[in-house]
Amino acid sequence: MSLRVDLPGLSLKNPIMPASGCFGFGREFSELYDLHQLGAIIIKAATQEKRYGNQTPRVAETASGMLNAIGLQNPGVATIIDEELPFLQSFDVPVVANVAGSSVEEYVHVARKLSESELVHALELNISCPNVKEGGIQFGTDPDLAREVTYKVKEVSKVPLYVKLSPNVSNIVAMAKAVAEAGSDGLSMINTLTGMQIHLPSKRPLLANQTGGLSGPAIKPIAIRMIYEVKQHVSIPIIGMGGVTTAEDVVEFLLAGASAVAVGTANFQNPFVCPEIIEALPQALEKYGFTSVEDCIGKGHPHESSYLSRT
Amino acid sequence: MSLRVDLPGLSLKNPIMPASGCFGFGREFSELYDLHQLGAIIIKAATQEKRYGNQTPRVAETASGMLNAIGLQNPGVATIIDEELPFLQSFDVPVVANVAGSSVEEYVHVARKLSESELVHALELNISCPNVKEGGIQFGTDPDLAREVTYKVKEVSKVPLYVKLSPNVSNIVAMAKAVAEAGSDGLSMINTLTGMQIHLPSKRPLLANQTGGLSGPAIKPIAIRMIYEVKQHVSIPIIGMGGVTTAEDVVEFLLAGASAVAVGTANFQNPFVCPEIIEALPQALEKYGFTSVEDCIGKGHPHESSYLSRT
Amino acid sequence: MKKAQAVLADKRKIAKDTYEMELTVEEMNVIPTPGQFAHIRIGNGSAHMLRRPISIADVDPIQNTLTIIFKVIGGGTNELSHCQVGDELDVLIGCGQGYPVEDLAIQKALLIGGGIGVPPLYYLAKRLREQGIEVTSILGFQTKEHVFYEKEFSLLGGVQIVTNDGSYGHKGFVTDVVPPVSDFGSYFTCGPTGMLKAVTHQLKGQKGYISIEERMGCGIGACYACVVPIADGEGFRKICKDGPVFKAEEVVL
Amino acid sequence: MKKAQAVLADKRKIAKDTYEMELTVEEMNVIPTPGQFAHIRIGNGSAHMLRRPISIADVDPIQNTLTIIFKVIGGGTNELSHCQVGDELDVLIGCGQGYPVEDLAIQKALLIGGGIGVPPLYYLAKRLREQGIEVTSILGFQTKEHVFYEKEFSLLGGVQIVTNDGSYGHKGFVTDVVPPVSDFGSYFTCGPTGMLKAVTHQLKGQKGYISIEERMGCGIGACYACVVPIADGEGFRKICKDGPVFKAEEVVL
Ligand SMILES: Cc1cc2nc3c(=O)[nH]c(=O)nc-3n(C[C@H](O)[C@H](O)[C@H](O)COP(=O)(O)OP(=O)(O)OC[C@H]3O[C@@H](n4cnc5c(N)ncnc54)[C@H](O)[C@@H]3O)c2cc1C
Ligand SMILES: Cc1cc2nc3c(=O)[nH]c(=O)nc-3n(C[C@H](O)[C@H](O)[C@H](O)COP(=O)(O)OP(=O)(O)OC[C@H]3O[C@@H](n4cnc5c(N)ncnc54)[C@H](O)[C@@H]3O)c2cc1C
Ligand SMILES: Cc1cc2nc3c(=O)[nH]c(=O)nc-3n(C[C@H](O)[C@H](O)[C@H](O)COP(=O)(O)O)c2cc1C
Ligand SMILES: Cc1cc2nc3c(=O)[nH]c(=O)nc-3n(C[C@H](O)[C@H](O)[C@H](O)COP(=O)(O)O)c2cc1C
Ligand code: FES
Ligand code: FES
Repeated sequence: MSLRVDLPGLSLKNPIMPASGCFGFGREFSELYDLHQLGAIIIKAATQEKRYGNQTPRVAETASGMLNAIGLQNPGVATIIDEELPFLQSFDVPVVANVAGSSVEEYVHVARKLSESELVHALELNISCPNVKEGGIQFGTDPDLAREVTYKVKEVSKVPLYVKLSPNVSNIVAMAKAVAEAGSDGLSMINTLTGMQIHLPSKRPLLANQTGGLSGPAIKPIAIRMIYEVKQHVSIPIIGMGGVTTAEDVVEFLLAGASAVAVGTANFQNPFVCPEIIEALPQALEKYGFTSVEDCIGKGHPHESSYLSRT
Repeated sequence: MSLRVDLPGLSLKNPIMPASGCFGFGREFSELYDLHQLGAIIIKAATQEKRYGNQTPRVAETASGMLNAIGLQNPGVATIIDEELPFLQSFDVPVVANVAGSSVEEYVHVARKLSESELVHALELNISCPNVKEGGIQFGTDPDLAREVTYKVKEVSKVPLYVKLSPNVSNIVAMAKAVAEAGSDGLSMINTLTGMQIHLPSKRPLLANQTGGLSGPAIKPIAIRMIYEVKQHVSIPIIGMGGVTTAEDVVEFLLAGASAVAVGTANFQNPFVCPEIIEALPQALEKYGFTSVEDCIGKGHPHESSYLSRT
Repeated sequence: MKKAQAVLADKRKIAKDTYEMELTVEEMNVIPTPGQFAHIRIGNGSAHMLRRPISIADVDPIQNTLTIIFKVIGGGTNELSHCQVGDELDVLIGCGQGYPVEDLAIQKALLIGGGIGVPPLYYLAKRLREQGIEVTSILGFQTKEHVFYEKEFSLLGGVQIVTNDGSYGHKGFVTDVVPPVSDFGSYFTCGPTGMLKAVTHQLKGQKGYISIEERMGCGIGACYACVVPIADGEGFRKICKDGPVFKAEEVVL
Repeated sequence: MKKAQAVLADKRKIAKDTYEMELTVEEMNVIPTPGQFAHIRIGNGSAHMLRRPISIADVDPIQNTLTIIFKVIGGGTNELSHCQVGDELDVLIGCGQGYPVEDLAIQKALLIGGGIGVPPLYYLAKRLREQGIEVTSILGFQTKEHVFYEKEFSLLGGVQIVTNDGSYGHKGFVTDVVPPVSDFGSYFTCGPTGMLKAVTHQLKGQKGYISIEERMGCGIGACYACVVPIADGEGFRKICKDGPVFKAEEVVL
């Protein structure tokens, strides 16, 4: 059973990678298992300067999900290149760097630095972070802004680019088309949905940032729907994410049209979830009649629907 | 402890009402408990002609939620007025009629008929149903269309109008402002988020309609966030919904800014959930220091945030 | 329909992935009829928002117990199978319309069940025998390992077991062994839709009752999740309320 | 940090809403230090995506058992409290940095705990006593009904109980009874942030260790959910990895 998938810049031995922000820069998880097992690693968002992020509390649990408002805390792109990325080289796993910013210039700067470092195999352009006041989300909800930042980043990047889409939009296909036209090599979807929890005893939003990004199994149906829709209109490959916790979830994402899958929140519930999914995946694929990961991708799209309306 | 709330057209003895589509026209639940206990009843969507709706399967369970694609099945507005609404008169409970359609003309027709029937106390304008091919959702994602249909319906309606907003938008405040400007007396939010589940054995979307509306506790953080945001910009009252299952959830919605709350999916898990919530509500309000429902509404909005950014 | 707090009194694994559970229900004012289902809440939290419909496989009105038999298919039935004796279960009992056992003017009945469609037929067979009706059962399973209740059915009449892979009994489908010419007054069938279609096609013109499965929301007729079109003219039935048992010719499968 | 399959060996309700649980852990290669926490998965499904951090309240390295004491606050601790003896629990043990019991050159220690901050101090008190250090404890609770482990602490040294409503022991806050002049070498405190602020303020200049609570995501240092700014200059610490125990002057509460 071959788990191999080849994507722009990423030659993956299996389609499983930890999602950005849920795995730091890999150090902590490297103490738990050999990172070499992973298909790839997507590291925490990088910005031009170091950022402290939002005040705490930064996370809250919700029904089958969680809210986070970390606020892009990171040591800045230069320190990441100097101190974090070299550590990951030893595992011989493709590294995807998540690029964040508050302006087109910042995105371009961070992307250039990372792609020139020769320590990363691809960039994930985070135009969908709901947790910072400036930048991020508005690039992810306006197709014109998304097109522009994608185009400019693509111009300077020496490695393939995956634009990470926000689900907080009415028309995800329009966003996907815009960034595909602007030259993105692939898509990464979905980021979190903006949510809030109110802490009853204190009568105020629980998160210091008030709102946070909703992730986990709660949002899986939205992720599957968006990937399914986008797959029908855009031909660049998709890294799918949103609520993956089991190998069966991975099969569902592949059927919807994802070529690989990132696992975020589930790492918190079970820090060994990525290697456990990788181990269980061949059997899950076999159970549903697939001979490889490649064989499963997009197979949830029947050429024509057999359901006819009775209206 | 007073649970009373007065809203345009609706004098509610308590703020709890079943949500549209989850309670039919009340007949089945009337066999389980006395409907007189309820704050109000929102009935299933009405269209001009009878509709059969989508093919089955029409529902799927998801993590802490469900998908539905009923497709507005209903006997048509005339039959609803003749055969369903008279039954509800005996319970002495305000009735809210959910108005659906595929065109402005249809919305106007249905709204006029219902409001002229003198059997309903308010209309809920459903511009947010994701489960029909034409109409519904596009009115709910384009502020200009929403403004137009609200204006036209308001013109013919003899009873107050609550426009039901779709969460499948980038900017919920813009939608709320548009319908408030067009004369809506209140808002009802949120309808379902569009989602999909793929059935692995058959390798195709589980729902015959492919996509369905996601509801239940999974979406509660999104509902709370949207109500909280809208409350800061719009002054008409809000009927809140999305994942309510307990009296504490009701308190959370009231804090966020809802003046009353509708319960949908939870009726399926526990058909007695509405009377159980009503019974538990006084204690829940007391626990958090409130002396009435009115006292709690909007109290989750601190006048200024005490959290300062440390960035 | 009535909400009951049931207590799990006994649990047995009776075949591959298949469990039999005995539930004690406080007071069973109304005795469920065969073909009705219990609508069972899964867990206490909000993880599972939909109940699971499971047919009543037997009733003991003296002991106030219900028997259900179910196969672990997915998350819900898996969680149900982990309940321990003594656990409380939140169950709606007496849901839907069952087989009309009291109003049948027949001498012989043919019962045809497939997989998880077999359980309601056991309770039906018992109640038919009480009416003095002779019962013959054809029961289809995937493999030998999935077979259950052969002995129980055989105490009530003739039984023929069919397995898809032939590992036990006749190899093939239930329709392979349905008698071409009938000497039974009515047939009663429950199983996957494909099987129901084949059976009703093969027994066209005979008097028969079918029990239909569909994904349910409310289970009480309020949400329109489980509709099925009627055969004559426009219109529909709700499986959870008007069914799950219908006359064979009443609805379009 | 290590993932362990633990078995619930014993469960006792020891005060209002408060449970003591003894967990048997297969092989305890590394003995947890006082102040470290167990990061406990709630349920098997996806309802609870975040683990719950609960301090180690005692360790028996011979029997391979850990003791935890927790109060039911919300859904997660409520579900945990319903676990039955014999149930398996998925636990990460030895998380974070504890109190530096081995490297203290002191004779006397003052322990100040509030509510659910009391449990780690018990294991700390035991380990300090093993080092020959004299222990005095000030333990604050909401009311008399919430008090636990008074006797256990008293076997290790002097104990003063404080309750907010005065229903038992001294009425008021722990800071009311903290001695103004110190004869202890170091203080050790754990409890709600408000209490920690008051205690560190009152004992400013003394050597002390505080243990901080914060809502956690990963619990292993990877997600940046639980940061706290350091007192000198820029920068931060991760409570789950660099803490939860810090020198009193190290971080900004
Ligand atoms: C009237 C009726 C009587 C039934 N009687 C029995 C019985 O006696 N024994 C038995 O083993 N099974 C019976 N079933 C089928 C049983 O309800 C499903 O196997 C079960 O709901 C699967 O739940 P799950 O969580 O394990 O599977 P999942 O596939 O994870 O379930 C997800 C959702 O799909 C629904 N679902 C899945 N399969 C079916 C199905 N075949 N029919 C209806 N809903 C489904 C579930 O209710 C749930 O909402 C009956 C179904 C109906 C409609
Ligand atoms: C290092 C550390 C050690 C702890 N030791 C103990 C202990 O020994 N005994 C004990 O009773 N409690 C202890 N707590 C607090 C305990 O973790 C919370 O009371 C518990 O997580 C509440 O979970 P819940 O689901 O019942 O409450 P909910 O409020 O429903 O929890 C929802 C979410 O909030 C988080 N949360 C809520 N309150 C707290 C809190 N005070 N601190 C951190 N996270 C919180 C939960 O982890 C969860 O993610 C400790 C906390 C930390 C950080
Ligand atoms: C704590 C946390 C931090 C995150 N940080 C980032 C980030 O820095 N950049 C980014 O693109 N996405 C970030 N995400 C989003 C995830 O990468 C992922 O898109 C999302 O959580 C959905 O996947 P999941 O449901 O598997 O978690 C973060 C998510 C979480 C839960
Ligand atoms: C089965 C089902 C049918 C629904 N039908 C309608 C409808 O006809 N009209 C409408 O405005 N909303 C309809 N809704 C949406 C609900 O009224 C409600 O807005 C939504 O489900 C969120 O609330 P909940 O999470 O409590 O279910 C339906 C929801 C469900 C689950
Ligand atoms: S399941 Fe709701 S009408 Fe049948
Ligand atoms: S909880 Fe993730 S870094 Fe501390």
